[in-house]
Amino acid sequence: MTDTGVRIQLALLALAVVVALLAPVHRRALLSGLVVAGIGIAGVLTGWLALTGHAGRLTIPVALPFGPVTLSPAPLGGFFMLVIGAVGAVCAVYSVGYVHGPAASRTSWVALAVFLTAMQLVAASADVVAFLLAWELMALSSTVLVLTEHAHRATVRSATLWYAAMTQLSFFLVLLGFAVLSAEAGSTQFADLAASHVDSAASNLAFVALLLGFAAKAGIVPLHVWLPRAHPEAPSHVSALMSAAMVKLGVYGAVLVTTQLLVSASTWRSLLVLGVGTLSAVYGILQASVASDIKRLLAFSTTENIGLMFLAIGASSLLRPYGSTDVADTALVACLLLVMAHAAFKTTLFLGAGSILRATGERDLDLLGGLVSRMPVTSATFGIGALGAAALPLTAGFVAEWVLLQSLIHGGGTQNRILAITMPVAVGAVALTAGLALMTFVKAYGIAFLARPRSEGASQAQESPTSMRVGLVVAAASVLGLGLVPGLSVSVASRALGLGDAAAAGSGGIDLVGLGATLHPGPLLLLALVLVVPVVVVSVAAARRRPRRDVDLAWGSGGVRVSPRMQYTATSYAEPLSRIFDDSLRPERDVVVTHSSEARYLVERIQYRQRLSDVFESRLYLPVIGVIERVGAAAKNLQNGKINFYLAYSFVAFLVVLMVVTL
Amino acid sequence: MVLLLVQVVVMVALTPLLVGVMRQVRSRLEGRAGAGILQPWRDLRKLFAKEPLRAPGISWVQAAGPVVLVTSGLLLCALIPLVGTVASPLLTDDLFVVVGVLLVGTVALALVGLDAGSAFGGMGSSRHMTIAALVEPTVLVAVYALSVPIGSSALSRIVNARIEAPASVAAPVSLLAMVALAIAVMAETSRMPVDNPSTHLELTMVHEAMVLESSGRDLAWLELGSWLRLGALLGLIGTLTLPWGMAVEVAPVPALVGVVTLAVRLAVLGALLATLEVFLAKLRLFRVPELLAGSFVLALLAVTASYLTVTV
Amino acid sequence: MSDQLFAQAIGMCAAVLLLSAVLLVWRRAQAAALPLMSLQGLALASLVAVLGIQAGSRELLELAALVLVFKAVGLPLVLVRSSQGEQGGAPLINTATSLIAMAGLTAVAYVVSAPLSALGSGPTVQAIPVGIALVLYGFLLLVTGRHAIVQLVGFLVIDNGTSAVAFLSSGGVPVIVELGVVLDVLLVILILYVLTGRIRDEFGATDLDDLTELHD
Amino acid sequence: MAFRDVIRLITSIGRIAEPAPPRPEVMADRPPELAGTVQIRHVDAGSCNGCEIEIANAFGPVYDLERYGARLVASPRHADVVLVTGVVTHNMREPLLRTVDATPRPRLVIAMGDCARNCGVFADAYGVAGAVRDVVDVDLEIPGCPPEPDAIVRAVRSVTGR
Repeated sequence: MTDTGVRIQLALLALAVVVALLAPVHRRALLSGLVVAGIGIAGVLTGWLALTGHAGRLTIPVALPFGPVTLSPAPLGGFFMLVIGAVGAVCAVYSVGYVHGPAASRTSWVALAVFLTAMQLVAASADVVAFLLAWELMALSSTVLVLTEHAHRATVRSATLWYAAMTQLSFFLVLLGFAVLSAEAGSTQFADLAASHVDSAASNLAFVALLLGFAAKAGIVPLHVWLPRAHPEAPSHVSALMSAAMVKLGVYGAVLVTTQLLVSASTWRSLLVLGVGTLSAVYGILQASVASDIKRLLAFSTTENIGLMFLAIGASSLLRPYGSTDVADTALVACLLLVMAHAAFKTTLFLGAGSILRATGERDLDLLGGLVSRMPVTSATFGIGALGAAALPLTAGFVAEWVLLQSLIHGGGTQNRILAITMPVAVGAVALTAGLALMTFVKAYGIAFLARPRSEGASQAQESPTSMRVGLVVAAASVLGLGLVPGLSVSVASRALGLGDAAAAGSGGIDLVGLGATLHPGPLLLLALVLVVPVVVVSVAAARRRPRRDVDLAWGSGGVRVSPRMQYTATSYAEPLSRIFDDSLRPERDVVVTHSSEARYLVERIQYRQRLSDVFESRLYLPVIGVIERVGAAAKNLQNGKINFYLAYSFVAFLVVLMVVTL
Repeated sequence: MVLLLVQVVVMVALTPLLVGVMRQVRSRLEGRAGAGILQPWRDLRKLFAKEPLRAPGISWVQAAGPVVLVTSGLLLCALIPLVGTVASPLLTDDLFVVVGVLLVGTVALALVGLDAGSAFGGMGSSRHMTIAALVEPTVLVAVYALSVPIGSSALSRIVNARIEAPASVAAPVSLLAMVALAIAVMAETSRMPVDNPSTHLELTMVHEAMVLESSGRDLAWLELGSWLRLGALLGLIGTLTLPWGMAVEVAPVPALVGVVTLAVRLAVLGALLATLEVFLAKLRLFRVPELLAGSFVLALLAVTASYLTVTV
Repeated sequence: MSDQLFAQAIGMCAAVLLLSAVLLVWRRAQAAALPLMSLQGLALASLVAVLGIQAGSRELLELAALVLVFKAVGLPLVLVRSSQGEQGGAPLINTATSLIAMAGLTAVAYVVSAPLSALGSGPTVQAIPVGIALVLYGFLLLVTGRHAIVQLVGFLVIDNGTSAVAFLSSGGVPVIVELGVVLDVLLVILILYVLTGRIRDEFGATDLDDLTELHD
Repeated sequence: MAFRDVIRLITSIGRIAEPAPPRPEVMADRPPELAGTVQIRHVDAGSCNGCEIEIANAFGPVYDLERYGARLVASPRHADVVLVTGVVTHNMREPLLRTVDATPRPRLVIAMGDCARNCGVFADAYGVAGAVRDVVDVDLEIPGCPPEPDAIVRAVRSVTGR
């Protein structure tokens, strides 16, 4: 059955390309948007079919020596197709109203359609060749999409350079890993790879290569540098698609490798995944909490959430040999819940950021403010997204984090000393991440939407058009929906992992069977509503007697000129944090005082500039790039224009080959 | 279900008295006569009778924030087993949910501070959120430590286990966890070592700076909400340290006994906290992370100790 | 013809091939080198003819005639016209070092041809190292040549070497393959011919070092 | 002071606050909401700091104004009474108006000390804009330069009625 689904998607892709190329300019956004949304919805259906066990098999003869490419999504692949399809559909509907300038050109519409379909194919592929082909197609189309606004800003080019380099590095590592694995197992089909239980020295190399490759695509810390660069530069609906869907394929790969292809009880592998996950979670949210560009903040928050997913995967593979298996399964269910929750709220947040960017032309939080009255729908949906990202109760984020914490604290550390050490540290890291995430999203929402506008653009902001609002509302509804009825998402996640309905309870709540922990958000919300009634009644009664009076000045201890510049900005909001974590953020601060010309004692203007550096970039990437540049320079004078040298090189090569062949 | 509502009503009545007791104890220790225990109630009544003011540029958050804070306070009082430990099947009294509800209140308060649009509101909100972010690891790992011996993070099961095995209350693991939780509660409810509630110097404020702009009934809800949170958290610590006298089944007599013991517990803890505040000076803001890091290490020790003692 | 005569004939052709290559390198492939090129073509044609007679196949004999026409007469003529009597000039390394290098290359040729000669026995197989040595000498000429002409000669020597190896190891290749190879060689020669013409128009001489000015 | 000394100090001195003098009658047209509880926001409109010291004494342990339900607050938003001390200088005229306007109703303005009542010794100084009653309407006045702490206590008790 799923083969028909995939065929429909490919047909829709062709249609999308045709529509993008031929549709008249003023109709193009609407038509292409709808067709791309169609691809998304087809993806959702195919994913659902794969999840409910109707896996069909579609083989496309490709003129490669490795034989035909087979596309038959397993339940796990189906789950990711479902998530990516949903995100794609919402982003497509949103983009109909959002695209302007270069983002509305034919190339970016075609690239968008190709990008969404490529992601679906990656999740649907059943063998290594299909996987790699779709992976590279996804990388190329997303590079084109990131480049859309290169004419407007110079930083787009350098960001795309970083992005392209890192995605190709990821492709190379995945290729290397799969090559070694297929060589060991002797076949390229995932089913055979899983069945062959490869467990040799080469499998360690394959594991590390695949892990690093998928970590590079997912934006895990040592390889995350492209994420905070590419996402802010891409148009918002593209960065939403990349952040909510594309990085999930990194997680899909990691789950695939750790649970099916390279299952092994060696603790160093799970500790590696756990360590990398924890590091990315804490470091990502730390950088997000001090970032003042809204999209850079959201990009780093993606690194944090991906870190949590890797932490869940690492914990599950660590717990499996020691603890009981259903605790390990709960950790995996937590990982998939995190995938769904992150897809929901990150889409809402990025689309909200896009709507702010379109209305105010500003991306820097320090220049926004006062949008809550000017853009009600955007602020409401962004607020719900922020609640989800901060993992506050009754949102999808909270449910995912709750299941993760339950699986960690039931880690059964009593049997084993390693668990007794790692589980508390992991819980501490998750808690610190949750705390900093709370701080980050209060800052993002508070500074961007509340108080008075800090720039001209912010004061003239208007609400965005209907298609953008529809996209925003649907995404925000999914954040609340997944939060209030977690039973549904848990059953989908456990079916994707082949655990049957291990952890779903009747009234939409969760009953983690092995752990005896239950969570029913419905009654909790009901109780909250019951409790809020008396409060509202008393407020209304008091309001009738003493109505609210308007005053013409906020209280700034009697000051007369209360200008928006006196308000806190995102940089000052995060200043205590950057001071507390200064050893890992390395802030460079300088204060420039300009005295008035008449008297040295009177100060005209004080400027406070702060630049936060990414310690991984300065410590890891710059030295490596320096070495590469030096090697490049040295290699340059190999090419000195003398033909004889060139002939000599080939002669030496010829001799070496001869010698090698004979010896 | 009935027990929860009883608990909420009792807490709404008791918490202002708790704050009254704390202020009374503090004045008596300073040699003053003190304004009497009912003063907070009088303040509240008067605040409801005053008109709230709205400055330009302030949004609906100024009115909605306090309501959310009070509701989260009420929800806390409902979820935490204060009067009785009867766990209702549908309602999850899981500690992580409790912490989540607490954080909803914190976020609401921070947004009210930010919405004021004044320098003090932003400053208070930034400091409050920074401290909340650093408190969270301590609270969650302390919860983890409490849940290890029982194997579940549901509060009612933890308290029941403590009632059945009184020795476990004095075990080193639970003592470490309780100290860490106490520090975290003092930080979260802006009490003395972290923040001075009765300060007038705006630059030293954390909690007070956020409510500078609120007036009338908004201020009343903010005050009541903060007091409810303080009462609920003190009640939580009280229940965990002195779990005796709590109602085990839903019946009038045990409920009455539960209410009385709850009142006594709150009075004792309130007085203790007030005396502590007289002796402590306010920590510099950037020394607070050291205090929180210390409490985090305590909680971490509690967990590893609970694992190792169980294995040994 | 008797085996013994056949072995001598093969030995003779191989020796002439080798000798012509050595002389080419020695005389720095100047204008005087051109008769040596036709000598080499002749030796190659006779080698093919001997093989044809031994195997008694008419096809090989036609091939020998083809090789004779092209390699002994055609290509050297093109060489003469493109060099237009220009002196070769000193190669990059002096003659003594190039001769020593040739000795080394011969040793390498013998080591390298070990697996080839293990394929079978008989006089043709023993002569294979000569073919490989010829190829290596051609490369040496290419690398050390300072003028375009020397490159041409080097390239031709390599081509002769490869065809010699082909003939010696597999008893000749089908006509089509040989025709293909010869046509390729013709094409290369034409290109080099045009190239040297352009270099001469540009720089007045075909000294390759002038080309270094071409970089940006 | 060491922990032990503080405990010894507390136990040895015990209660410092003097017994409450007889309750004065409630002032005319006092808003009924302020019965028993009044939040005071002090504004120094140009005082020589004499009155501030007396206010501190009034809230000190001996007179203990808090026992009657009064409290000093940081923001006029929280206040019911604006306690103005000193003459109103030109610079402080605008902030005083702002502060009184920033106080939610029902509110009272108390002018404390002779400077506030009739510019006192600074009557015709160049920097003086006038007495408090020339800028805002005053509900209660406390005479004296500076007024005795128990005068302040009597005035506040006449507002709270305790």
